[in-house]
Amino acid sequence: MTTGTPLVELRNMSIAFGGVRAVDDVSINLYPGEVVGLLGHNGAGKSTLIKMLSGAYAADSGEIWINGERATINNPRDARRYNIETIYQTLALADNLDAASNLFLGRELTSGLGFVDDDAMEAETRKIMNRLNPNFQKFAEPVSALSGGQRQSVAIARAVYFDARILIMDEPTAALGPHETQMVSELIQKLKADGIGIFLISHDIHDVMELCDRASVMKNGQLVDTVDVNDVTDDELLSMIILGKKPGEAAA
Amino acid sequence: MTTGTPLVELRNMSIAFGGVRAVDDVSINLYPGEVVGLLGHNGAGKSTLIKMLSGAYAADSGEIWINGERATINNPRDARRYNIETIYQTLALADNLDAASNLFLGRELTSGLGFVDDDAMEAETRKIMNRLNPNFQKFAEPVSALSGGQRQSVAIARAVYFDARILIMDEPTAALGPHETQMVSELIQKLKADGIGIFLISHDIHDVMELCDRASVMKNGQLVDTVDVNDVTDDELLSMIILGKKPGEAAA
Amino acid sequence: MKTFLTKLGIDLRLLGMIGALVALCVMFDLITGGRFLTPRNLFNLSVQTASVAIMATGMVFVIVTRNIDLSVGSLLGFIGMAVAALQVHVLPDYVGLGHWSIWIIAAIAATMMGTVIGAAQGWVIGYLTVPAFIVTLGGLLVYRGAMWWVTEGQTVAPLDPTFRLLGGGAEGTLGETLSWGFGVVASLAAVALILASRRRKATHGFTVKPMWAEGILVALAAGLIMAFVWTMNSYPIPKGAMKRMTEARGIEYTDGMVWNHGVAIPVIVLLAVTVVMTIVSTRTRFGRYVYATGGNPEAAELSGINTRLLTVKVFALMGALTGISAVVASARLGAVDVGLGTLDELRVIAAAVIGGTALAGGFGTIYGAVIGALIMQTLQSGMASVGVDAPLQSIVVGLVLVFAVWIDIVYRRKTGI
Amino acid sequence: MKTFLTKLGIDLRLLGMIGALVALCVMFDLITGGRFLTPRNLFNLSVQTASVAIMATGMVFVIVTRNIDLSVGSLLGFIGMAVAALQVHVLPDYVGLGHWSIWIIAAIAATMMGTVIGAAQGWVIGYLTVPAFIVTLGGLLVYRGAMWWVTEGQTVAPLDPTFRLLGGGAEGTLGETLSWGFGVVASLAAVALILASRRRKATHGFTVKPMWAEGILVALAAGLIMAFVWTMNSYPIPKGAMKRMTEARGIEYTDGMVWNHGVAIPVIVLLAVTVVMTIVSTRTRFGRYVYATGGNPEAAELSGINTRLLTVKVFALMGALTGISAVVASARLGAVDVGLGTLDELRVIAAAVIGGTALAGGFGTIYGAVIGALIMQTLQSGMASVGVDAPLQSIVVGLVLVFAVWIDIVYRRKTGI
Amino acid sequence: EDIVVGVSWSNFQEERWKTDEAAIKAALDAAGAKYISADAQSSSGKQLSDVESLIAQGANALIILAQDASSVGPAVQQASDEGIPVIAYDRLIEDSRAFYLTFDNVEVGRMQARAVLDAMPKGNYVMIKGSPTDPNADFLRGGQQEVLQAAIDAGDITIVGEAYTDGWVPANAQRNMEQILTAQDNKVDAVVASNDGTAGGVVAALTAQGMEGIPVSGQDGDHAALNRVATGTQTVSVWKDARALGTAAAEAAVALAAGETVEGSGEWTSPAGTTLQARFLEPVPVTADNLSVVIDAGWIEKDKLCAGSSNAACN
Ligand SMILES: Nc1ncnc2c1ncn2[C@@H]1O[C@H](COP(=O)(O)OP(=O)(O)OP(=O)(O)O)[C@@H](O)[C@H]1O
Ligand SMILES: Nc1ncnc2c1ncn2[C@@H]1O[C@H](COP(=O)(O)OP(=O)(O)OP(=O)(O)O)[C@@H](O)[C@H]1O
Ligand SMILES: O[C@@H]1[C@@H](O)[C@H](O)OC[C@H]1O
Ligand SMILES: [Mg+2]
Ligand SMILES: [Mg+2]
Repeated sequence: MTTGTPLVELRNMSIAFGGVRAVDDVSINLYPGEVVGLLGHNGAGKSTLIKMLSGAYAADSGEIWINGERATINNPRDARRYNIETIYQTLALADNLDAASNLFLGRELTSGLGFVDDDAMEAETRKIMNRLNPNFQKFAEPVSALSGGQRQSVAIARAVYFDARILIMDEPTAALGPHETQMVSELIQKLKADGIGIFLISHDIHDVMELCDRASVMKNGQLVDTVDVNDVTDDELLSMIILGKKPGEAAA
Repeated sequence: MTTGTPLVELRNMSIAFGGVRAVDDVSINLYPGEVVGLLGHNGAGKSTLIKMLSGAYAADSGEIWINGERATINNPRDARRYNIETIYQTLALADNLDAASNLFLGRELTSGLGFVDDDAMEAETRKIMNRLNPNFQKFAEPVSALSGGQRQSVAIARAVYFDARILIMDEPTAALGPHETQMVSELIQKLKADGIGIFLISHDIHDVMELCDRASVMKNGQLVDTVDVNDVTDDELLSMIILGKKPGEAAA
Repeated sequence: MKTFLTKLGIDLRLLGMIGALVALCVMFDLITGGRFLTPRNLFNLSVQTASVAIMATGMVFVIVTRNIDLSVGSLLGFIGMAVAALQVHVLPDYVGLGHWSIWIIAAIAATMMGTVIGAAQGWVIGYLTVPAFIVTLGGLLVYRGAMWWVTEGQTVAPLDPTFRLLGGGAEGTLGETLSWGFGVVASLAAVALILASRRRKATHGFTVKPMWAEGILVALAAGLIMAFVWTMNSYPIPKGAMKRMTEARGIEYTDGMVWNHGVAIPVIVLLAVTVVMTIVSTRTRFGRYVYATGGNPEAAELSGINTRLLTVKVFALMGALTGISAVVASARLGAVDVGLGTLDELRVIAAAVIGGTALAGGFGTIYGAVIGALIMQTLQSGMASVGVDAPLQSIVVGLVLVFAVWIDIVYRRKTGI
Repeated sequence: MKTFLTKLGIDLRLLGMIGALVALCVMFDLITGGRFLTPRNLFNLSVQTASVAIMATGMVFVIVTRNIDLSVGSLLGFIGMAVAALQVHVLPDYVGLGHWSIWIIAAIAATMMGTVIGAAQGWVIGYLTVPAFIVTLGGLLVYRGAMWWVTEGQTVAPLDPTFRLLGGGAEGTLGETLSWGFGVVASLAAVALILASRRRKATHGFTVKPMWAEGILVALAAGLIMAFVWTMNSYPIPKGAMKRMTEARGIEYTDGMVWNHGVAIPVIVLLAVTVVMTIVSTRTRFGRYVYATGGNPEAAELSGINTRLLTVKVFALMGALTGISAVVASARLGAVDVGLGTLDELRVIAAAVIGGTALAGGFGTIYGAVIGALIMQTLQSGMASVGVDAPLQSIVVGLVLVFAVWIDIVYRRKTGI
Repeated sequence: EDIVVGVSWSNFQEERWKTDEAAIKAALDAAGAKYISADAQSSSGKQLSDVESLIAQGANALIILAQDASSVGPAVQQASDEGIPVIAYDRLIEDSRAFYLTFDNVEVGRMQARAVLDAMPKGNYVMIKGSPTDPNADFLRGGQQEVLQAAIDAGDITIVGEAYTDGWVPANAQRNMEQILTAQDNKVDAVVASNDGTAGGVVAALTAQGMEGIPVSGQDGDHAALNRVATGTQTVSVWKDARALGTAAAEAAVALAAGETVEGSGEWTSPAGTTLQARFLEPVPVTADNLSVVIDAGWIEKDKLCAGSSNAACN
């Protein structure tokens, strides 16, 4: 699977905030139909790294290659052009709008005359949410009135509905209940089968071992290593995260 | 352990938002030195229930009893008077202030003349954070510059530092890394040993089985049941959450 | 009662504001011994409100996107002066004095000027990221100064006679017949819209209101429109103006002759702007993005919305509406002096805020702003009719303003909206 | 360079704003051929800035808590008028004309009035939850109207002679000797503060700045203070005033005699207010809660902060400062007319915003607001001295205002603050 | 060394000030003096700062259009401390050190009322006053009352409506007039408006009711107003030839700066009891009967004045 032209290559990415290097010379790649897990302690730089791919941050240095071509991603609009969809850790919802408006934000369904078609969007939203979170019923309320998990469901639905080719999921199940989490796992399997490449940031080693093909571990902004999940045990992965040492290396 | 006067009794609590009953006639209690888990699907009403105890919402009906006495909690200040501390799911941090200011918000350390003593607070914060999240170094920045997990660490530190007698934790480890999560688990054990009563909202059945004495499950605003964790299996708990049926009952 | 209204699908918030407005009107009517709720005064009120209300609809977008525009009053003055000079000092030399095209050229010029200047301000705000408060405060100073230079402070008058019709007055109305026609068309349109929405909902299998509720709604909408037209058509044109008008049309004036005003042209303009802006705000992508950006600018940007460009568009729209208001305001006065538009920025912002637009961004409705403008104007005109002196007027207006908004807040809390 | 400054522990943001201010001054000095950066003009500038700057420090808190106060200009006028009437029409009947206590009673009354009225506004905003914009817009109307009623529009003059010293002028200064004394005391205080902070940090085992950096800082602080005093002490009192003053003190005036102005009393008031407000904002719980509430009102409330009461306090403080400004402004004019304070609300808000206070709340500094006020005043006074035609002046002020803020933004982005 | 004359304007809101300014400039040019100026934007506080700046810039004489008669005192004080003469331009300054050069405002008020009373000796009157923050508004109103008092006492005329006009803004005058007309059911026979701007608003309100042509007063000789006088929609504009006042002020400034005295001046005591040197110019009420005055004086071009008019002076 990890042969041929990668779908995404991040080469030597770096970014600093006020002098502190949040991401420091990190290179990772992603193949079609692959799920790559991103792990690391809190503040390791995982979210910052993928925000450079999603266009939320502009990298200080480094290159992004997509399908073997150099890509320029300066803002989220650029990323969308490359069919990159992102579930942000902060969810990035417009609190004053309802679920349907958020789901279709930036690519509303329109009627023949070019007017926004709220009814069609609500109908679609009902269908999608039903697959993701059957308990969800709050279609008319602004999302500020939703529970933490309900909000996360909306954010997930938004990213997966639009034929992404590259999907970035930053702790997508952090606020989800066990049943909802299960449904997202199934969803990931399905998307993977469809040939979509997925970066999955997660703190749950179980999930990562189960869902991912490879796992990249970061520590203090740097990449510790990328490993095939079949080559490591849970505990090896855990010690990579905590101690920052590659499997087989002596403890730092 | 669950005998004598409960530390907290929530009796027949109800609250509705715009006609929808988010919490519907729920009664639960908590004894000193006990950890009660609160479980349920997304939007079940867990956060809303405990917000009535922490003073964030005023209940539509129901009574709160603390140490066998009727308590009136109309706002967070009232809750603080009863030594109730809360880690909110939304964290509730002032984004523009640094970690120390957030940690001590509402009960700043002051110098002899009554002036806020930032140096003393920073020194204390360094000590506390070191125990909770050793990687944490961002003491001078506003918390808006922190990663998701770092923010959660600050919120946890704030609740546990001030001699709570009743501690409410709403998905405290959702954004934490495996190591940080471990440290919080140890912290809970320690607080429990100190005789503090803890409500722990979590989606992680493992954690609940490990840390809690009893577990209350909610579904669609109502209490399904409260069980002793020793009396149920993981799967029984899971089916209570998903199907809303009490163990031994036939599926709904 | 509440459930009945909910069934009807009527916005309770709207009801509250209309309630406040009606209460004010009734109060003034009682104090003035029935002089306030007369067709004549309601006609005046509708015309007096137009200019501020037109701008207030644009200010809703500005404020929803977490900005502010302090320059509208000055800009109105500047555009008004420039367009006045255009039609009085420039155009007659080219097309001839009193040419029919003057008013059109002038109105288009005003709207264009507003759009361009507004867009420029929006660019500085969106792309150079200078706070809107500073940019538009700068604008306030610049345009007020620039206005002076157009004619070196001279009042420009009289404006083109056709242009002046845009400001209302005895001649500047649709007249009786056209007003009735307007009422019928508007009613039919309202009914069509209600039914179309019902049909759309039904196609998606959503539950729709019961037929009787729909019926009441339709009756209400059409009834209100026709009642308004009827009121405007009950205000007879005074004798002096009749003589002037009959003469102009070559009709002989006889003593028993009665013509009525009908709906004033600036009010038609306002209604058109309100309808268009409501559609823009609720049924277009642009409008959706305005609210999304106001609710969470970061999320909007991350969703692929170009929030900088959006800022430019919002201010350009505000500018265009200011241009239209400049036409209405200057046409109404028939002259432009350097004081035109002074303090209008406060009135416009106040109208939007009274109408429920939150300065923190994200919330606000077009109809709210229009009603807000009506409330402000009712207060001012009402006080003037009661006949108290200006200083006392401003005290009462200030107090009633706060009181009215407070009542609205209490009402909303009680009904849980 | 940047690291050097960082080592010194100097706020780069502050430096940027001072840079903008200095650039403006130098520009005007070049244009006027050296007439701008004279002790005389700097003295004038310092006095002219006082009233708006005093209020701007309070406006920082108001805006930081996501509110706005449009009423300060009117309130200043109303308080000014009431206190003027008090000292001219009322007090002389009780304590006698020209009694020494008049100025004290008047100044206290002004501050009290401001506090009470501000608190009342704050109560409506905090507890009745009416938006600050509406409440203070109402206040603007009410106080301006009320001001008229105090004396039915009549200007009150002349004010008590001692009271007038609070407004500056040849007599209203500390005089040379006292100014030097003030400079020395202030310098010592600054040095003491710097060292105390160093000691405190050391106790907690934090790394402190190198000793040389601390030395430079101390020298800089003391140097700036003394340079300011020296400048004010280089502005000789004009002949006419000398004659009047010598006569009043029973000294004989001879031709070669030279006295200098020294620091003006309103400037001392401003400095005192700035120091106190800076301490309040950075070193008290109240100040901390103001920023917390601005950053996240919900989080503040959940942290046990009584945000409603806080709103009352913030507006009471704003009112008190408006009262103090009313004293300074009316004392400077020696008379109060019904126009006093008109549009000051805009100047005050602009000063805060230029100084970096975000209208969205949560961010803002006291020193920023004071420098913002200085920038505004420099612009205005500068324009009046360069000989641009009056109507053109407001255009240039508007443009330079936007430009200056933009430069500041670019600077901040470049330095990454 | 060149003489520098600093002029502090209270605002530029009324049309006339630009004429005043042009006249001052021209006269100073002729005398070889330099003109510098500032606009106080209707704030007495800013005016004081402006004067300070003008002095700092080296003005040898000051011409001040006071925003307020008393609040400008400290400015006069500073000027006199520096030995700089001050001319109180158009509006009074309550300070004996100032030189007062004006048209008498109370007299203007009298002239307005007189012209209206002549045209409509009996009936219902409306008084549209100036800005409540401009003391001149009350001076004018006082003069108007003097003239009307007798007729009021005799029961010939009744004042049925009275309103201040915020900021002298015509749009405000229009709204107030509309409300008064509504309240009186159009039973209004004459309007005493305090200046030409407010008169413009009044006439717009009257026109909407077809009542244009009833007597309306004004002042300043604004071009639009003179045209209204010519076409019959305004009765009088009390013309204060701003050019004469401006020229006189410039000449006086140069003379005073050189330590000379001003021709034609005398001692005068204000209502408040301040005695100062003063010179008064004669205002001229311009009505349909003497329109040629303004043409002859070159104040306005004939075609501008006469647009749409059949007045005798236009033929
Ligand atoms: N906007 C910002 N400004 C300044 N520092 C930032 C900013 N965003 C992130 N950082 C810092 O960069 C580092 C990496 O943050 P990031 O959010 O990428 O961590 P993470 O690996 O996603 O952690 P978590 O597991 O807690 O989500 C952190 O130390 C954080 O404080
Ligand atoms: N402020 C509010 N306004 C309206 N509805 C609300 C509000 N807060 C919560 N709700 C609704 O109440 C219900 C319960 O929400 P709550 O946040 O308590 O769920 P939860 O059990 O904590 O879920 P999660 O596991 O996702 O955090 C949800 O349906 C939610 O939409
Ligand atoms: O000439 C008038 C002037 O005297 C007054 O003060 O302000 C208005 C002007 O029209
Ligand atoms: Mg992260
Ligand atoms: Mg929850």
